[in-house]
Amino acid sequence: MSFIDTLLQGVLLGGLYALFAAGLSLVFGIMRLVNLTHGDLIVLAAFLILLIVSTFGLDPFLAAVIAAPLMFGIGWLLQYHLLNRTLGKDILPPLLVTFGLSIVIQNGLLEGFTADSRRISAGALETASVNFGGINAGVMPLVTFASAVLVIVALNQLIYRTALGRAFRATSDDVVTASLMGIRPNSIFAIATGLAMMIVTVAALYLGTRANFDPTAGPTRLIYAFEAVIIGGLGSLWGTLAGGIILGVAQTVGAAINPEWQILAGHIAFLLVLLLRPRGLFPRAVD
Amino acid sequence: MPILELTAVSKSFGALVVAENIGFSVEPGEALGVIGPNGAGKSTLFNLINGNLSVAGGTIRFDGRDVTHQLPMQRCLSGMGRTFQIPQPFERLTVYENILVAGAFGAQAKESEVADLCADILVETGMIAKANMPAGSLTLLERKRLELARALATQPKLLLLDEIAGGLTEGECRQLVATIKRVHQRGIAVIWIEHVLHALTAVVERILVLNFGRVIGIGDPETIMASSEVREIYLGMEV
Amino acid sequence: MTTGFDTMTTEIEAPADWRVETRTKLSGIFAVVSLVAVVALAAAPFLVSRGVVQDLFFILTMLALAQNWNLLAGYAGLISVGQQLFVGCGAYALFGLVILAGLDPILAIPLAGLFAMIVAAPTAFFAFRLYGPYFAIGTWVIAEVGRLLFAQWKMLGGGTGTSLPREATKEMLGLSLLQDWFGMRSSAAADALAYWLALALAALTIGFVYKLLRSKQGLGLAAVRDNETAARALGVDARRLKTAIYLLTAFLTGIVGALIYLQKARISPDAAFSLTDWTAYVVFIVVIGGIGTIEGPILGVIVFFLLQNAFSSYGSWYLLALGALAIVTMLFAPRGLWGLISDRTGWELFPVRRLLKGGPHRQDDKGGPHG
Amino acid sequence: MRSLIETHGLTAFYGDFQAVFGVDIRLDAGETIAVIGANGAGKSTLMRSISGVIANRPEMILHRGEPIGALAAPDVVRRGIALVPEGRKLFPSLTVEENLQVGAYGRKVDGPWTLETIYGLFPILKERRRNPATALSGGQQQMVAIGRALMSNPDILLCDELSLGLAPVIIKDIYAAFSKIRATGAAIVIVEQDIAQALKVADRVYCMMEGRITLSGRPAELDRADIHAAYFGAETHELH
Repeated sequence: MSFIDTLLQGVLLGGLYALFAAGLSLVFGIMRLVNLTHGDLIVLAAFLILLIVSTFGLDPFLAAVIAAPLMFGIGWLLQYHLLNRTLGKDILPPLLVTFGLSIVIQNGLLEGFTADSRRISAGALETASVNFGGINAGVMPLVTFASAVLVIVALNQLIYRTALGRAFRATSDDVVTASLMGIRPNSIFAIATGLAMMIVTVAALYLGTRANFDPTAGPTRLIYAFEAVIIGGLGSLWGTLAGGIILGVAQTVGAAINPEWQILAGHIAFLLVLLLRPRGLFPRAVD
Repeated sequence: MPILELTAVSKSFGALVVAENIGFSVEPGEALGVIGPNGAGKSTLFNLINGNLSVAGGTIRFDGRDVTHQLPMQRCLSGMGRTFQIPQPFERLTVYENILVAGAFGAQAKESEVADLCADILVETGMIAKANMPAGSLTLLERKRLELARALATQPKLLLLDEIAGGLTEGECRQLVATIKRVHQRGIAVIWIEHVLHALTAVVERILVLNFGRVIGIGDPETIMASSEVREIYLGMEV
Repeated sequence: MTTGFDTMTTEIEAPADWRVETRTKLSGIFAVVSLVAVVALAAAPFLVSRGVVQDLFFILTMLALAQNWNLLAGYAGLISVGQQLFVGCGAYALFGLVILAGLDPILAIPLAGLFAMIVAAPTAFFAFRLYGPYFAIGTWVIAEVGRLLFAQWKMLGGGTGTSLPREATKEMLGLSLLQDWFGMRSSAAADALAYWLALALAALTIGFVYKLLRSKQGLGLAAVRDNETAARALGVDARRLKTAIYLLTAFLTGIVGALIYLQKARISPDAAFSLTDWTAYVVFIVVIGGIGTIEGPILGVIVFFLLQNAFSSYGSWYLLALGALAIVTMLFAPRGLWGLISDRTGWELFPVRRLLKGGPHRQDDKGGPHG
Repeated sequence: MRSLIETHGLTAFYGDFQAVFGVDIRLDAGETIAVIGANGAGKSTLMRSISGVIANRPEMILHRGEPIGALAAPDVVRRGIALVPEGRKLFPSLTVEENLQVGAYGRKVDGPWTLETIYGLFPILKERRRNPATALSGGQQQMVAIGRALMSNPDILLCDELSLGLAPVIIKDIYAAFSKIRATGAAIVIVEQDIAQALKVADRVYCMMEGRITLSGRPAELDRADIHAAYFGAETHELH
């Protein structure tokens, strides 16, 4: 029974990792940009939620609803005014600019919030759990996983069912031809990053309520997000969920064997996938 | 034994067939012209021959060996030189250094051993005045000459030329033709894709006509050019 | 040749006396200046305080790291953000060899580099499966794996780390000679020795990178950087070149790591595998100074040191400003400070361009007897 | 009467490389003009300049008398100028229908062209509307590319190398659709290597060589030999 329990915990943890990864996956899919700031932006969003909760005494879920449009704005501005200037054939500028930005955000947060570990209180929900035939599952992990599924369903609807989604895919295929359709690629990219930041807000809500975080917690979240994306295969959001689950299960199984091996086990799962299926488990058919 | 032999070579991109059952051979020292309308698969043919694209079916033999699954680098080292239709210079290197790369790596020699040869090639291709300019500053026509010079510096047995005469003035075209003739007369086999027919026919012994990825004719230039089918598909008008 | 075109043929005149030159007058002067500078720097332990020597040690080790990363990212196009793996591996190998095998630290340094290179081989196998930006994060993940694995090595202190035994550094090869010859106290002698090693390492790294760039392999590397497809079609083995550069920079980075931690004498996985210290700073140094040039990292490390001295008391504000400076540089002067300088002045202190001189067509060229 | 499009001394560069040297062309309302010339003559560059893919000086291109040379492609589309690009350039991630829909993204105006009327023009596309665009044959892909450009209901349709890589019988089909497009009143610029086809459909023809206009006029006024000379340069006699 304990093995199934471990497995379940791992799958649910995978929901959190999929939330970390979905925004990264979206942004890469549309503009081939790997944003090294992604993890730090998750932490930034967590601090934003924390600030709203502590200032207005709001419920964290409500605070996230307020934070999401703010994060959209931050993402839009960041992409439109800074990151769009780095896009091009050369991969060096976007990498180095986002790398620099990552340091800027981390240290900005350190100045604003000190190096102390924080946590967003979710009240009774934190300890609530439900029992499925002898296996306990925390309500928060379940809600997290459900949110991940919901986010991915919503993103897929957006991408495959709306005019904006068509514009996303067209721009991703061919920027020049897209502009011949009247699509403004710079706006499309800014909207995409804004959307990714809304997903980041959801991820931050669960990061902040389920565990401690501090200004330097970002890079590790980026790595988890990256591993989930690569394990799942580039360009597939459901693959990203699968990648998150595999990472989560590997980590909980590793931790069950030896608590110090949790993170290592996740990395090793990632390297194994890279060794056996370099294009990930569910790569998109073309490219 | 032919220097190059293609047997039933095929390739497609999705539903688009770019090479269908292509078979022909080139003898050592022969010059073969390749013509066909835009999109007929001519550059694709070169990419298959030199290994930039892998074939979906068929075999390619070069200089007595099966090179079907070899990398472009290996094919270059065994004596296949090519130019790109869209020139691909090393933009931050000088013109001379561009040639040196080809001379030192393509012909597997020390830099000092090929230094003079590379300088001579610059003279032969009329690029000597630009020797120390960064290749990124060249005009399109100069870039095309650089392509030829680089391919020559690999000291090939077979030279693949992809549309290097387009846009030349009459005088430049004559110089180019003379250069290619000299190369050819040294015993180097040449396959030349070209739209400028009078330049092509001044050099090649046979012409291959390609359309929709298929060989629709191969033979001596007069016969080929006299064929009404060729004239119709190639020029789209009865000349 | 009997057709009508022949009359138009360009005559090939017998090309007499082609010369290929890379050196310029300026680079000749600079070579002398830098030789003098190295000698002057070598005399530093006799002329300046221990604090200054330690500062210089820091500058030189950062310079060596920066030259390595520059070779990797600026010339081989391998943008790694996982170089802390090799610093950490080199450092841990040194501690392991000294503490567990009782080896002399000085002898352990090259072995530490070797160890880093051995680690790099399987790393390359994984990381090279990732393209472009993913390569960057892939190297980072592997560096994390390294940190976590070394944290499991209980004999070297696990997660909390360990110190070099005092005796080991006190009896280091050459130390007693320094004490005898120059009458140095043992701690000052140890500092001086580490400093000289750092100086030699930085100078050799620069010399080596320069020699590599001027060699045939360097030419191939530049070709791959400019256009990989064309380079492959012309017979350049791009993959082998990149792998070789990756292994080589791992070796040198491992040696620098060993040297840094010989000086620090205390190690922990978090410090030895620090992304900020061993990769972020190094990236900023190279970007601010000018990526893809040898001059850039030299200039960058000086700027970096001055900024750190002036502003490091501001803590995270300083790092924030450094990150912002790197962003601004990348956006508005992507070739860095040295790019701005060489654009204005045309200076090249480490010229690698092969200039063709001489020959019948170039007689009237200016340039005088030295071409 | 003011022309729909006029270029004045149009020059275009790719980096340092100049592809078009001082080209003057004119397109009047309801007219179809053809630009012919060999590979590398600068025809596609001309199309890319007008459609805003390549930036030029504003006054080099006038649309209804207003300078548009410096406008970006999305703004040019909004003015009712649509391009069918060389090589079709369909979006592989989109289905046939989505490719058509995305054509109206930047300019949603009422006009003769809707999904339904485009399916009326090319019935085969309706059958294949759910297929990925790349699963179609070359000719069908060209139909999608034309339909996609029409979805913005342009006053001016620019068509770059419609017959590229297509079999003659399919080229005939594609051009058959042209009379219907012209009947809606749109002015059309076609770029062609297929001279015969161009002469057949165009009201006026411009011939380009090496980035310059070498010949222009009404098809009936042009002599075959002149076209040939303008197209290939001199020395074509070796062909005969």
